Amino acid sequence: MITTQLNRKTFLLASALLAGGLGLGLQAAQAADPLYLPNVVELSGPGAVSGTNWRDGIILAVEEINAKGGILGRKIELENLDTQSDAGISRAQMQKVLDKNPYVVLGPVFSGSVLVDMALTSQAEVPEIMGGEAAAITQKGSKYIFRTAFGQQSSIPKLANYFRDGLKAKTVAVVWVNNDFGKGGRDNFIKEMAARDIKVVADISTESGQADFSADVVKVKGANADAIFVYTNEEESARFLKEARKQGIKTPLIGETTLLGQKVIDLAGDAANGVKGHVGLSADAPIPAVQEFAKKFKARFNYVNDHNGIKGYIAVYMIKAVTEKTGKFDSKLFASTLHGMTIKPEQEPGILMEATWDANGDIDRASFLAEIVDNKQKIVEILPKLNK
Amino acid sequence: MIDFLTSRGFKIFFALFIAALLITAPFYLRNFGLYLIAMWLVISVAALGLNLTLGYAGQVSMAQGAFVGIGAYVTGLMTLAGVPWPVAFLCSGLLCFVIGWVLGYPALRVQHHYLAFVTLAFSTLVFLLMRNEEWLTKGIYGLTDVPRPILFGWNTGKAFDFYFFVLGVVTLLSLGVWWIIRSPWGRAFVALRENPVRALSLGVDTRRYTLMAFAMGSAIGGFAGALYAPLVQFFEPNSFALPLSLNLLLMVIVGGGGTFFGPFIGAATAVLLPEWLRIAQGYYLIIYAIVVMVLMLFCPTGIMGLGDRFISHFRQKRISAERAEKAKDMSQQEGK
Amino acid sequence: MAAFIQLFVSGLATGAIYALVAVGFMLLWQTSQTINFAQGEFVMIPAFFVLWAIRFLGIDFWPAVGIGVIVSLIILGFLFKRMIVDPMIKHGVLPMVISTIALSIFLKEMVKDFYSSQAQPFPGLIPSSDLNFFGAVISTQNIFILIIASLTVVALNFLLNGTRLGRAMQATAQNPTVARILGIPVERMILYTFLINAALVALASFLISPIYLAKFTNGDVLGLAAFIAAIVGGFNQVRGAIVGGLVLGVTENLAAAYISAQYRGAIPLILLIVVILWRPHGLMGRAEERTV
Amino acid sequence: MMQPVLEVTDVSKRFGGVTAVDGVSFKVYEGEILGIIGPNGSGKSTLFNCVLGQLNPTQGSIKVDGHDVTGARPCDLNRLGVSRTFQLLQVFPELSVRDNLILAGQEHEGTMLDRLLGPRDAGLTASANQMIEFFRLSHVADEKAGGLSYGQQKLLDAAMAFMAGPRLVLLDEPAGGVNLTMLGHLRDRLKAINTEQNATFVVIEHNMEFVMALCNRIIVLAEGKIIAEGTPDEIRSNPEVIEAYLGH
Repeated sequence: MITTQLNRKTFLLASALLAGGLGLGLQAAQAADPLYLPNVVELSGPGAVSGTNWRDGIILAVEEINAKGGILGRKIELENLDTQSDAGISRAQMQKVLDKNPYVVLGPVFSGSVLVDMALTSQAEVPEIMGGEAAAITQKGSKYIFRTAFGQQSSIPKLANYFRDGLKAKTVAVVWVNNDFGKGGRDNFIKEMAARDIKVVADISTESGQADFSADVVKVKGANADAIFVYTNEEESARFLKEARKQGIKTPLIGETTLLGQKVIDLAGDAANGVKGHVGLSADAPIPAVQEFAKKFKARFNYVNDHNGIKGYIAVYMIKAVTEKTGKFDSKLFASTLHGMTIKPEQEPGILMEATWDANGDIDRASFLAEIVDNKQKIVEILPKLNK
Repeated sequence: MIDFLTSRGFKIFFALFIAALLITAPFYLRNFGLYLIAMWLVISVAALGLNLTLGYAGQVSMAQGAFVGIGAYVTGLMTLAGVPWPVAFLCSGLLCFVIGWVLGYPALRVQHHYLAFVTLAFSTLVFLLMRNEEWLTKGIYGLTDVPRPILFGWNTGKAFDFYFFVLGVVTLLSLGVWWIIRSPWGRAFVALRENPVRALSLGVDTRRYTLMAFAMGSAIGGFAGALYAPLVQFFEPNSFALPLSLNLLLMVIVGGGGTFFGPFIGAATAVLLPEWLRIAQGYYLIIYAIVVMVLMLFCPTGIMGLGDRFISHFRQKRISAERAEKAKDMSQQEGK
Repeated sequence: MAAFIQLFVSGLATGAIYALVAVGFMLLWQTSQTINFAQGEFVMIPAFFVLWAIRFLGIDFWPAVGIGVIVSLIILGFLFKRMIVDPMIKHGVLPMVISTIALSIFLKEMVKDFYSSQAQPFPGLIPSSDLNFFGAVISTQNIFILIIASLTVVALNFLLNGTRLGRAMQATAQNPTVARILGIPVERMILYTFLINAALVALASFLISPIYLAKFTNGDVLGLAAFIAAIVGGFNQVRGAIVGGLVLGVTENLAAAYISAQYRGAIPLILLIVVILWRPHGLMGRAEERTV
Repeated sequence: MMQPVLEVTDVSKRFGGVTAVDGVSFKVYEGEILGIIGPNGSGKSTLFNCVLGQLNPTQGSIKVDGHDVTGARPCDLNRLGVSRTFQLLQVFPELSVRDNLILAGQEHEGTMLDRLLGPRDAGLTASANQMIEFFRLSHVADEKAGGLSYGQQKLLDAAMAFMAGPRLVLLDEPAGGVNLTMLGHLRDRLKAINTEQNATFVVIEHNMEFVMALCNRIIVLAEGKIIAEGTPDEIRSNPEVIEAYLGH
């Protein structure tokens, strides 16, 4: 008799645990007042640096908005979920937050993970504002995916033009990191080079987390190209630059945000001087709003943000701007409104720079050609929006 | 109470209880919950396979993740090319069986840590092949939109249907593994683990059983991969890199190597528990690592071993209590 | 040719680091059958002890290095032995493997969560400048690493073979039971090997972090490299680990440059498999006769 | 002349420069109990391991029932009817006593596939129970072998060797570490099997009493060579044997 009672108790307890643990989602329906905003992003694993920046940018924006009373009077309730830099887990987490019927979801940053998640968000008709830069993301026809930075298909052509017009290069060496980010950039770059009749004389794959670049620099040196395109993550970029300077490479080293960022300068020191490239949005952009943001970020989190911090920050202000325009919390309306919308800093200072989203969710805004001089990123030229 | 917990009746009751929970899950869980349980089931199968190789036959393998990967890629590529899922499923298992058999050969020459490193190297090589051989595997971009099977007109595309599909296949696979463990093979595997020299002298062809332990364990890993592919519908080589193999190893040992239910429990600690402990947020891995270290310290036979120990502790206590009781009775009688 | 020398010498410098880590790894295996899967993290973390001391104690670099060494000896040597290895040793190899895998996760996550997930610059022990050497450019840091690693190994070899203490340690490694009968304090000898390992990984950490930057994931690569070096060289010989480390460092570089950049990671692994299958006792090791 | 069950011809085994076994030849006939004795390091165990396929002899040949089995693997040898016990305890501690015995018999009939798809006990429960009965292990039949007392494990070890009805059993120091009562019990069991089933034994043993009481014929090894051969009484009075034992 006692045992049966006990068993019933255990049964109830176990089912309660199971149900509660798996997020029965009953509470989501009554979340009347605060605005639930989930952020599914890389907080551990190889993507932790980018993901942490993205998250902290979001936290900063959410704190600012909440301090001023929230969006249309609703305070934002942020939930951060770790994908562990794994596409499968990211999908699971996205499914989990979608079960709570969110208004908009944020993240992730890894393109691979975005490509997995976006099927879910488009099915659920919930806008996903993310940090991935792979070209493929916006070519899949989802009506609910939005970028916070240039896709590789917009940034790489800008760079390619610079190789042809600015450097007048005939041959080029490519050093890329063999992950989805690096491979995507490299594939786009090879395509753009072919279109401009520039020969790729060395095509060198490196590993993420690689420490010793001497073999790669030796190969680049041996290739005798007119210019070198370096497309690796920040830390590897720094290591590559140090080795390149050591072995006395004089050929122009050209890259993207991941070669010219503050993080690279901090790590590579003098070796970064002379590096040039295209930056979509950087903490060093000669725009007061961006520099103001960088200062706030440093004060709040005690480290210098990279472009992912800015992406996260902007993502939240995109929600604010669109919602204030539509006047209600309607996911479908959000997506249709943001397509073709331009947000100007005059209307919404948090957007930092004027930006436009097209029908695919691609972002368009001004960008910069920069060079590192005296351990500082110096903007050489402002490249206007593509469709102005 | 303890008697009841160890009785056959309770075991059956408990099994029915779990079965009932699993069968009724879709009626009280949302998509995410179903996805998570399906993931747990699939990972459990992979761990079941490793348990056969490691837990029963005692052959250290750090390559189980690679076999899940091979299985997932075979099924992914074949079903994307229009091959029916059951065929792809069998091919996944078969290919992993063959590769596992070959991987078993080093185990005939070297043991323990050497074997661990050979399999670890193998697992990394498989990752590199998956990443670099773009013509075959689509490289780092991975496979997208892997279709969910349609079996005899039953479309398993929706989370609800797919969950039952996974539950069914996993049940069949588990029964298969159960059968192997209970067959003379299971006995031979244990003999191989506990004392290969003695086993050899009793006519056990340790060579063939070693290779079989690898091949069988790997094939089951391949089957898990064949379920993983339509479950996640997208994967890339990184999903199957070394961390997965190490995780599976942790799961088997933490759950309890060499026990049938160990892998299920181990997989639960790695797949379900992190969800329940979301409060711990980023610190989950730290807590998990500490728990594993403490568990290994006090009970290297894993959670199943802990349960056994708990039960035998109470039984012992009761027996000594009874003895004391008897002794008391006797002395009282003597006193009379 | 210059390219080849370049690759060779920088390969040697990397290899020297692998060798230091591999020697410690091997000593632990020899004296206590500990396969330390956290060895890579052991190399990663002393640099963070130093950075931590600089940041939170506000002291200068060199005193911080001193603190780093002491903390390494205590945590990675003494506590590692007392809290993980000693209680586990009776359970056999596999639980120890699992436990050290968990330890590696623990150390990584601790650094990530409580220090930083980002790579940190780490000051060089000597000022860096470059030397031209038959057309190849070698940094003084690389040369410094080679010299320090060689000196360390020579000193260690002397300790093990030329002193009473060292012979006692070797006796412990070969046969603890006999060593105990001979009156050697076996426990203390084992502790010494753990302390030596801690010192070696700390040294490797301080040598490599200025070049590779200090980051919580650094151990992933280093740990694997140390295993490979130890096995390729021969698990029962100090000089084997040295040869293994150097061979590995050079092979990696040459493979990346001349064989395949995409498969650079594969070459050392294939080397490992071939050595294990062809000469399980390693290139320099002695075969152990096994009887029933 | 009757064909010997075991015929060892001129077997030598060298480890590097050391010759452990040096040109040993002997024959064992059906129903015999042959003892091999000798001081420590005389090469008994090496000889044993050569006969059993654990080591490959450097030279010489070994025949079982006329089949050349030199260099055969222990498992194949076992299936030909040669089984053994070990000097140190060699049971499977995590298996029950009955499973230990079933294991000892299951590999002798049928194919791998039969063993996978066939019955769980490979049809051996009855004969295992018989063996359990015979060795008086019934009260612990379902317990894990690891939990048995030393003497019980020793009995189990012997029982496993007999499980498959072997032609020839090699016993490596069966009496080592066993108390007197158990020792007598063990000797009785072995004698009983010998007479009942006409089984053939080769025994390596230190315990002279035990050997003398058990064996019909004894070979004495010293420094890898046979120095004497004869009945227990002959060996007891052989001066060379006494010399070899005392000399060490």
